[in-house]
Amino acid sequence: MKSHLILSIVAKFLIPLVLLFAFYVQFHGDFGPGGGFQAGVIFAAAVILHLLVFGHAATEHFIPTAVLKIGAALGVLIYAGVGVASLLAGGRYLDYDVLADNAVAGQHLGILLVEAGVGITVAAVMILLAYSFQQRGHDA
Amino acid sequence: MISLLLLLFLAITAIAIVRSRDTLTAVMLTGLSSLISACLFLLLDAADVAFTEAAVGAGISTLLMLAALHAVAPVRPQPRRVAWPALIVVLLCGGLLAYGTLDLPPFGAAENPVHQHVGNHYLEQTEREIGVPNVVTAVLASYRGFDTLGEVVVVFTAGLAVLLLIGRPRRKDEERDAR
Amino acid sequence: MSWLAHFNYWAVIVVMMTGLYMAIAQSDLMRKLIGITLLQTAVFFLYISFGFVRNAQVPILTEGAERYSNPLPHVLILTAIVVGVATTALGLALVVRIRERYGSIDEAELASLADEVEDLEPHHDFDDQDEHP
Amino acid sequence: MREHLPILLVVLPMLAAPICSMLPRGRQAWLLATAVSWAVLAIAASLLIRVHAEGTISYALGGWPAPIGIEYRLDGLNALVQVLVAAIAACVLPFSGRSVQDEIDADRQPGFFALLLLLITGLLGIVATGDVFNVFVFLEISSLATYGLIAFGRDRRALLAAYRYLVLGSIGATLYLIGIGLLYALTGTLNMQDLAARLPAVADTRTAQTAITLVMVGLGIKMALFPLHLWLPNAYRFAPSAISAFLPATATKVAIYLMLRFVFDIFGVGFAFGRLELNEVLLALAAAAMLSASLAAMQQRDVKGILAYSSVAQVGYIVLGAALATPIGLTASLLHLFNHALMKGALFMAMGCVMLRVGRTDLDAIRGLGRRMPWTAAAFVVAGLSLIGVPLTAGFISKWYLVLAALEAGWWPLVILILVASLMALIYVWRVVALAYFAPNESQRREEAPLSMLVPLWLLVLANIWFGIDTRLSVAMAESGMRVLMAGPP
Repeated sequence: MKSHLILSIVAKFLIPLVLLFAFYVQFHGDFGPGGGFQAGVIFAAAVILHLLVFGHAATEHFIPTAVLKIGAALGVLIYAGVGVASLLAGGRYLDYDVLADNAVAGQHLGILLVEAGVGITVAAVMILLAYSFQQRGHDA
Repeated sequence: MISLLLLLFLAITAIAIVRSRDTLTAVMLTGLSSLISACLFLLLDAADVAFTEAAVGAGISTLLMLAALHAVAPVRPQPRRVAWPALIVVLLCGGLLAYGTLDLPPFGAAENPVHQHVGNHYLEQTEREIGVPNVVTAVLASYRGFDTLGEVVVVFTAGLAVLLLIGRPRRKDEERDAR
Repeated sequence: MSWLAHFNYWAVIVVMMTGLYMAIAQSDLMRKLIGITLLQTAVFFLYISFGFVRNAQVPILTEGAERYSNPLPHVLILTAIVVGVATTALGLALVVRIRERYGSIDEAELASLADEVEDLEPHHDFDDQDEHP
Repeated sequence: MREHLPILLVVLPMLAAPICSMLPRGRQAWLLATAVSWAVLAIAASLLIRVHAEGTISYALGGWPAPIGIEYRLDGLNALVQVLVAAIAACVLPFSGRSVQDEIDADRQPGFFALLLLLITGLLGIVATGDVFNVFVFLEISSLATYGLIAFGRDRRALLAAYRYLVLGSIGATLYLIGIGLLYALTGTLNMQDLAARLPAVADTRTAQTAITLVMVGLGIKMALFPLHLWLPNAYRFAPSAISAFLPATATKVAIYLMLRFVFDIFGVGFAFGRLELNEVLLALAAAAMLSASLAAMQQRDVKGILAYSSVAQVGYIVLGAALATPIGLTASLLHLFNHALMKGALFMAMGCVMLRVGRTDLDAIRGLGRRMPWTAAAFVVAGLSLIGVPLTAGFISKWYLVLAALEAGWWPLVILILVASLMALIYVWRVVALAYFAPNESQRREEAPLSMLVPLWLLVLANIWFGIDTRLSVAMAESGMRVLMAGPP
């Protein structure tokens, strides 16, 4: 992809902001609209913007495919693992009540962790999708 | 009133998509229809859904379609032909659905069964049982947390399948196909 | 039952059926996927309108709010949106592969190609019937 | 941990799948997946025994009681279907090791096994859950995994088959989603038990009738009920051998289970069959499936194609028994659901062996198979006899019950239909057998499939004989499932 000066400057300015917004959405989901899924998508959007402006090689340098593959699997493992943790703590599967001293604190912890799992898998998969499709340009 | 207008606009967009001859136009209009839906969801007090539909439907989904379109180009314009058997099936299906809406509980009434039973429990108990203000998050991550686990697994499954299909450079696949 | 009360459902059914028609009738494989996306978007609206309550608020608990819209349909549709984009992505990947191995993504052309191969080469081995555009 | 077994059954393959995808070698992924499938079978069997000893098991996910949260609910019916899915998985995974090595590129094998585990997760999840929306989520897990797995087939037509299945499957899932949405709008609940309790009050509404129709059409696509079966033949034919062996024995069976659950347990026979007369529609479709698909099977030139069309016909048999809605009809239906999984699993596995050694499965490839691969050919014959319904095989038992059910209901034309369809099965199976044993072939070299494939294959073949002779276990299980269905909504 050809590099346009203005485009790349705007992108360099915009991408950190979007990433910041993604983290805000991730952790603010308890109070306002948002959560792991939306945050993951926004995070991926920032990376995809980078991909579009700076090309595959530059983006892959920052976020290698191998890391993304692990990330996609890791998110599922975190979410399902929280369930197993609640089993070990004596509750039902995904019963967060038993994860901390009192039920509400346990719920907070549980939701925080599973939302993190959602965010990681969604972001990783969305970026992987963009990588995959981008490699398949017709004249590649 | 705004929502009625938007809804009409959505229907018109849909018709425009089906009548468009060029797939690129269809993709862009699909993105537009997602954006309109996101506005509608916001008007219907579904902020989380509106947010997600805007990010996914108008954002990621459109982007993926454009990327795929780039990969499969060139695409010839579609002839505008009516497939009658399909149209009949679709009209029957639409007729059935319209018939089915006749006995739906009135739109937006607080007395509807949907708001009496489980939904009410979430609104009344979230503060005590979960302790987060956003009830959607509470239901999503805790009350129906297992659905969301399933949803993450769906994303993982799709990601894995796409990666296995087109995840490596095209050159490698062509060598293999030619073998 | 007033006509106006059901207008929104009917408008949505129009969108739904447009999507369904695209998915089954149009012969471009990309457009079929667009049709499915459209069909699903309309279903999302159906669910969200079930959860709507007049003069209510977004289901985020705030002081002084009396009535909230129903959060459950919102949660279901969040899941459904994700499922939808996952399906679309997989479908697009298949379309890309089909384009690479057949040189076409037109249903009618593909059908004639597949038949041709079947008739002419009853003993196909793996992969030997590829043609590259 | 014992009380958590219902959820562990589903979570075990779910956790194993991402781990599997990260493993560097296909061999390791295969070992992990095989070990998991055996553990899953052990859990499923212990759950079935427990259900029979202690009655229905309910497991509240997240500790939230139904209908607030999602519930797993195991009774005599779905515990049996779970064992069926787990047993087929436990046979197919060891079998798949060799064929995947041969058919799938080395760098894609871990992903292949991860998708297979996800498919198993999805199917087990659909069966276990007592929540209609959770069904949708797990239906999509299994569907997406299936589309990906079919696309692994080496013939380029596998891609097209996967795509067509994706389009139809997504339409089916969306119709199901609309259906349960309407039910939710009427009742305010998603829990199956709760739904069944609340539906009678609104059963008269046009909305409820539409909802039932949509759910049935949606599931009809997934179970490949005539005329919604168009996706199936090519999907089964061009999928990799291991997937062709796994899918026919499980995926359509799970969809049929779901239909039975909806008709008998949620809507209730009185409503779905009595008032809406869906049983007559189902009977007509079943009859059409049995005849037209058997006819199509007779015209196929590829053995996997023959078997695939035969699967469409067999769905007809299963639906036929269910549509009679009598105790013996349902027993026959469940018996055939179970037995057909055994025979089709074995038949497609035999074709997997042929694929490995000959590289194709068209009728020409079968010539002289009796000499070249005697054990594989013999397995095909025995499983084929079971498919036809010859006495001393499992297939005979279920058809016998089906005939009894038809006679008891006074539908003697159905008896003729069953006999005609069986005769057609005889013809299409015979075509293969005749070529295998009586057609000369220039190459007479013996090249039998490896033991890792023959042992699972023959396990299923022996099961076909076992359940054809000693019917106590299978009939008892089917009857307990039948009693769950006949009891109707709570």
